[in-house]
Amino acid sequence: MIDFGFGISPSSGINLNNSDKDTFSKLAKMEPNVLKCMACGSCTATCTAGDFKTTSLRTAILNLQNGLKDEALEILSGCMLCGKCTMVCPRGINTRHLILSINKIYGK
Amino acid sequence: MKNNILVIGGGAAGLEAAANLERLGYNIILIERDKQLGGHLAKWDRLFPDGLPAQEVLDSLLDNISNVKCFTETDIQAINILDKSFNAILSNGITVLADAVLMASGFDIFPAAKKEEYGYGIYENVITNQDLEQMFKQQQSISPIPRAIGFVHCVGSRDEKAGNPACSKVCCATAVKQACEVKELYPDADVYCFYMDLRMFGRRYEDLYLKAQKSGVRFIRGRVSEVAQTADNRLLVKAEDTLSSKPVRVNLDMLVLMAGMRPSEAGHKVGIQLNLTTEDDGFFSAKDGMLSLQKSKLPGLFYAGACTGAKTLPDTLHEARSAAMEIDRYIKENFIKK
Amino acid sequence: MITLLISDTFKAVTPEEIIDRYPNSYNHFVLPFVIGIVFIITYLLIGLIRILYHLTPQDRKKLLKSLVTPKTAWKNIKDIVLDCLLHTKIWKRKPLLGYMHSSIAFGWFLLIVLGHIELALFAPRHLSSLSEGSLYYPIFYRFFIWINPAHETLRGALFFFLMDFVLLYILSGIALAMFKRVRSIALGMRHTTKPSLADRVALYSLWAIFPLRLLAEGFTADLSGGSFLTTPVNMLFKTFFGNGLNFMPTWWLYSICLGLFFVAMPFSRYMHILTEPLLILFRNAGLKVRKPRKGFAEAEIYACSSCGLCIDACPMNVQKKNLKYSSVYFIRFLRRHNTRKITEIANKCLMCGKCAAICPVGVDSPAIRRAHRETLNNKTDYDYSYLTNYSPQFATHEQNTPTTSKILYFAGCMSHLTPRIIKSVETILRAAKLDFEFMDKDKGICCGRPLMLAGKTEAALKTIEANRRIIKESGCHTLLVSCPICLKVFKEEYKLSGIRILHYTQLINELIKDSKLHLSKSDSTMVYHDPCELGRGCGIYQEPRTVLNCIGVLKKAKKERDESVCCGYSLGSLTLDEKERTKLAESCVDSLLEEKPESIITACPMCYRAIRSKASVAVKDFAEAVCEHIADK
Amino acid sequence: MIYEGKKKIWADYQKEIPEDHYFYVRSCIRQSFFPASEATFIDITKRQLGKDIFETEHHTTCGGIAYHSDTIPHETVMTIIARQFALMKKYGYENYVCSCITSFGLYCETLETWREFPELQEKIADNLWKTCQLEFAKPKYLVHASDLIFKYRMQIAAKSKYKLINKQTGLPLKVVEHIGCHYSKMFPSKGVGGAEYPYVLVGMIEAWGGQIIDYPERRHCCGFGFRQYLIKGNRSYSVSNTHKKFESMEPFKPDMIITNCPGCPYFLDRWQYVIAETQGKTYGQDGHGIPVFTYEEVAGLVMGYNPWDLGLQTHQVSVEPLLDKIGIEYDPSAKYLGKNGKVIGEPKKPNCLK
Repeated sequence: MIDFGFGISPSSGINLNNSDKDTFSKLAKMEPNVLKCMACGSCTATCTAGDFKTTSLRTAILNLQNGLKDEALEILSGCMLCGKCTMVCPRGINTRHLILSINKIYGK
Repeated sequence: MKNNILVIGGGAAGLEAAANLERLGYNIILIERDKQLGGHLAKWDRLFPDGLPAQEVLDSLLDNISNVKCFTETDIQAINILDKSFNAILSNGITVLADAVLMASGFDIFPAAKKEEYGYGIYENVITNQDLEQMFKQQQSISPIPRAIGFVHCVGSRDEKAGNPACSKVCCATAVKQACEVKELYPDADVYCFYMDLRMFGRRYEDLYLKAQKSGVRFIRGRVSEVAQTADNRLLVKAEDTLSSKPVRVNLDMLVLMAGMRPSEAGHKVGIQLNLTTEDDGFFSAKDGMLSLQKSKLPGLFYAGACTGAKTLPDTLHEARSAAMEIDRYIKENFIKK
Repeated sequence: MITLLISDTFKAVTPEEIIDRYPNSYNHFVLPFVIGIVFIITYLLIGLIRILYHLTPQDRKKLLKSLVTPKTAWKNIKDIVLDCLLHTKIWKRKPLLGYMHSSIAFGWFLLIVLGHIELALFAPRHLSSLSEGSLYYPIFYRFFIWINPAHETLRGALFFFLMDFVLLYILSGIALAMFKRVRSIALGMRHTTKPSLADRVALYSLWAIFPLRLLAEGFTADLSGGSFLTTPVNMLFKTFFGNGLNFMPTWWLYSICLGLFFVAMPFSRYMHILTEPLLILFRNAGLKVRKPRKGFAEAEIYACSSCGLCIDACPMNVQKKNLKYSSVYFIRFLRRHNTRKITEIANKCLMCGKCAAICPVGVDSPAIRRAHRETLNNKTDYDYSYLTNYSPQFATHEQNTPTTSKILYFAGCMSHLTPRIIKSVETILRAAKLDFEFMDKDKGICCGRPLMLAGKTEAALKTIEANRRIIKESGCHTLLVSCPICLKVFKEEYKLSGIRILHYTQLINELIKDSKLHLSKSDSTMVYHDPCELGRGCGIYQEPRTVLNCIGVLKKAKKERDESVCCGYSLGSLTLDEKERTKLAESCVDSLLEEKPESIITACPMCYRAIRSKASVAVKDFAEAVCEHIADK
Repeated sequence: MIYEGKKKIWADYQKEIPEDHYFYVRSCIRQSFFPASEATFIDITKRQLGKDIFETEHHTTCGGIAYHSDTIPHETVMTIIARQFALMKKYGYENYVCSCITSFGLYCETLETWREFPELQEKIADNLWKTCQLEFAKPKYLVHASDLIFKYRMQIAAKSKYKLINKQTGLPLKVVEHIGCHYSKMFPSKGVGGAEYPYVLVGMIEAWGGQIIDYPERRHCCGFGFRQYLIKGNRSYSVSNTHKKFESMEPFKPDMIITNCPGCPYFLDRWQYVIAETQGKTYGQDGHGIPVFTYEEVAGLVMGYNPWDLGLQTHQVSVEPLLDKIGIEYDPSAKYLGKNGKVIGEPKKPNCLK
């Protein structure tokens, strides 16, 4: 192999054909509320941990739908389960259980 | 003697207005360019948000026009104003002298092939919302059983380059309704809706959205940029997931384009003969946008339905009824009172 | 008085009075009882060792220390007598039910004690060794002896009377219990548990034991003495059966029932009779549940009497389908190791603590649930590295004061969603001319209680440590919190020695007492909602009421204080969905509006939001209500 | 694929291409990358088909590369272009044909700009006069050289010696067409067949017996992208982009690629080497790449030109397997012989790509 000083860079795109839908349906079975998210971002805006470290349940859900498991776990890793997002969620999503479920199903 | 009223267009607006005018005692001549009455309603299977069969609605509308003179497969060849009345020569040779004219020419569905990048007419499995309704209506199933189906919102709507910067109002709800129906038929299929904004503005529309979400329909905020065919004859669809700011691609077995509404070409031709003004979007301009929505600037010519812009079916029916009231008042003031 | 009598009779005993009917002190019928009692004693010993083994060494040390500390030792004795024998807790809530329990428990206890005293007085030889029948003699005393009619004494007759009297006492309780089975509603319980097979065996044998004892002793009353109960029975039998020795089958049955009861006991709810004292010892020693199934928890699990009081208490039972989430079932599934059910219930529970508050045995099942959640969630990943370097710049509210003011106000996450609470607290503090610093004005670290409730103890300790450092560095002497959720964890886990931790209800109460805050009273009526974490969680019931009495007319809720109904939005529940929570909020409001108050006052941001969304009357936060009544003097 | 649907679109994008009399301007980079292509164009059009194609040594670069690399101002570029057009006028032509797609795009853009902003056109005409004393002119017809070959495709087919058909199987060759981005993406109406399904190369392939394949990434840029390649730090973008295209066309098993842009054949060809040498992946048969041709080269091949006279030995991806497929006769030993018969030097064999 020759080093040209440049090469193929990985795509930042999301290929939904390869995204893991089975695990996501497992999550949806454990916490069906995950399907109700309409991406309003209230959870992210109110997040206590978000004042310190990028934390966004909305993005995490999106990442999981897009098959980006590691990104989802990372963006939830600072969560302190304070429950503010549950209070502000207009769709009444049980966000704390959703976060715990994500960690349980996708976590190590 | 009964006053003649000419209704141009036999869709939901024309039928409902004709029925009301008939009840008010007028002599109605209704012309329809198609073979059958009902306009787009006749081509639809079920209606949002509750899934009411379109045929039921159409049948009720048709039940009320027993004394209306309907000419189907008929165009207006020429129309002009004689004194206070309208003189129309129809393509079947008949001349109509009417004291008032109701434009209910409705809309045309955006020709989806114009969005070349979506490949309508190029790829077999790219269809439009209307095609899907036809499939539902004829209980045609998709074979082989699809693994993934996509819906593209705003095809020919909110698209300056496609000639329509406006929202077509009904496509979001239609797409979500159709997504639910498809998910019911093929529960194992992945269903995607590619939307820019979800405009679920009406009563129970949001419920429909929630129902779709709960059934597992995936909503991706981003307009589809292009469609291509893969080696195994599936569709490769590219869009941006704008919520995560990442390009997204997915292989689908069917793509449904939510073709929007544009002004009826046939209606437009009639409009030119009468010098009716249109707004930038090509739809007729009402006398004013608030208090005289049903009136045109031309005395005796009235509007109902989607000829003055995209409307839902209930809105169209409301307009038809109020147009009937306006026409009644106009006739009474100008022809009967003296 | 009794002791006097006993000592008096003791002196007068003569050997001639009591004659052994069986010189070898044995008859086969005692076997079932002996097997049963040996089984249960062995079982108890093994269980005890197991439980003690699973305690942490520190806990074992704590337990030992508490047993020899006079104060706790006395408390142990008091609690055991009051709770296990007299069942005072049940008495207080439902007197009839209390009578039933105490009659059986205390009655049986008396029967055993009196039996032993009688034996000690009249035939002490049989107490001395196992070969003399010390295991069964006190129980079957009336079978083995013959009273010399020539020497019948008043002393003997007194015991005959006492024993009959106690038996009657027990029989009345048994009769009530049978009645309860049929019509449990009559005793004020809407829901009762469904008994298992072991429960049934134990129950029916328990029911049979005392009537059989009456029959058996009735048969032998002419030989071994009897009183107002047994003697008439004896006479009745003689009329029917003649003078023959027909009594053997009843003594056999009596023994079999006793044996059955003891054998079924460990597998039935009646295990609580024996486990409760252990639980009392543990609790008084200050031990905590650390594992959901072992050690302390095991003692709690076996101490549960399956009485089902918690079913009615549980706020979730506003929906019938939620009955199955009650503590009693949770503990039953724990006993049966049904992991799926355990997890389901553990996650569902609101952790409002009402079941623990009203539990006659004092089983703290929320603690077990939390421990179970810990096994599920403690290991999940988190990254709190951002906490280590965070040091807030305190916004000092009084510009002229030095940087270390005396009160540190922690609003908590939830209070930030109800800015009216924060604003009101600040107004009150200013009105009372107190210096304070706002710990989490712009941003703050969660108190850790929500993590604790979710079972993420390890993570919780990280946030606790971070907040603790900030609090310590602030140099405050008082930590003021407006959220009861925070309060609970600050009090229990933070170890902030030297710093007073006050809820604003407490502080305001003090301010009024110290005349630092003056309030105007109106005649508007209000009801106070006890937030779970503030009331049952921290025992603060009176302070808010005292304050509210200063500003208006306080009405009563249908259920209040330690029976207050959770608002439904508790962070304790992990799986309750919005719809179910709404139902709970409605039932909470129903209870509050019992006496039609003009407004509802609560002192928790969560309760405030929940109740406000459902109440038809004005809902105010406690601080807000106080604020409206601040007077100049 | 519904062919009728495509025909409908093609019908919408018809472009008027005069039959004869053109002023021809060359491309800067093609002359070094594919030196024989432009010569072949001249040879086919002038000698074989007898058309009037005029060239002058006085024309320069159009300024496109500098423009797209953000190194010269727009007005300068437009003045350069005005000079080219003025030369056309000077030599008595009004049809302008250019060899380069970048130039074509830039000419289209400039003409549109002048149309939209006449005052700018005035200014450029003024600049032109001041700098070159030339009279400002605009071509009556602006076409790209591939438009012209498209126009002559049937005449070429009539004279063809070979067809784009696999000799062994008798099946048409599967051809990937790649259109330069600046051909019609900016102004779909200026390209034959529009931007979505350009017909210019498809028409040639159809006329010459091949079969076009549509693969998902057909719309993608070849990877050149000016700054993406010209700045070395950006080259990963360039090669990654090309990689994406090859990954996408691979399942269709194309026999060859035809292009109409200076950069595209170069990058589609050379990056196959880089991909092979960095990833160990090749896209043709048996470790070969997919051969990439300019439209002139393909026209030359079907007309029976000697492959080495067409300059195919300068390609990175070896063309021999394709020549064999079509049945074109060639002398392997003459591959690296120059016009004078002397050896021009043989390149080093790559490790991975055959």
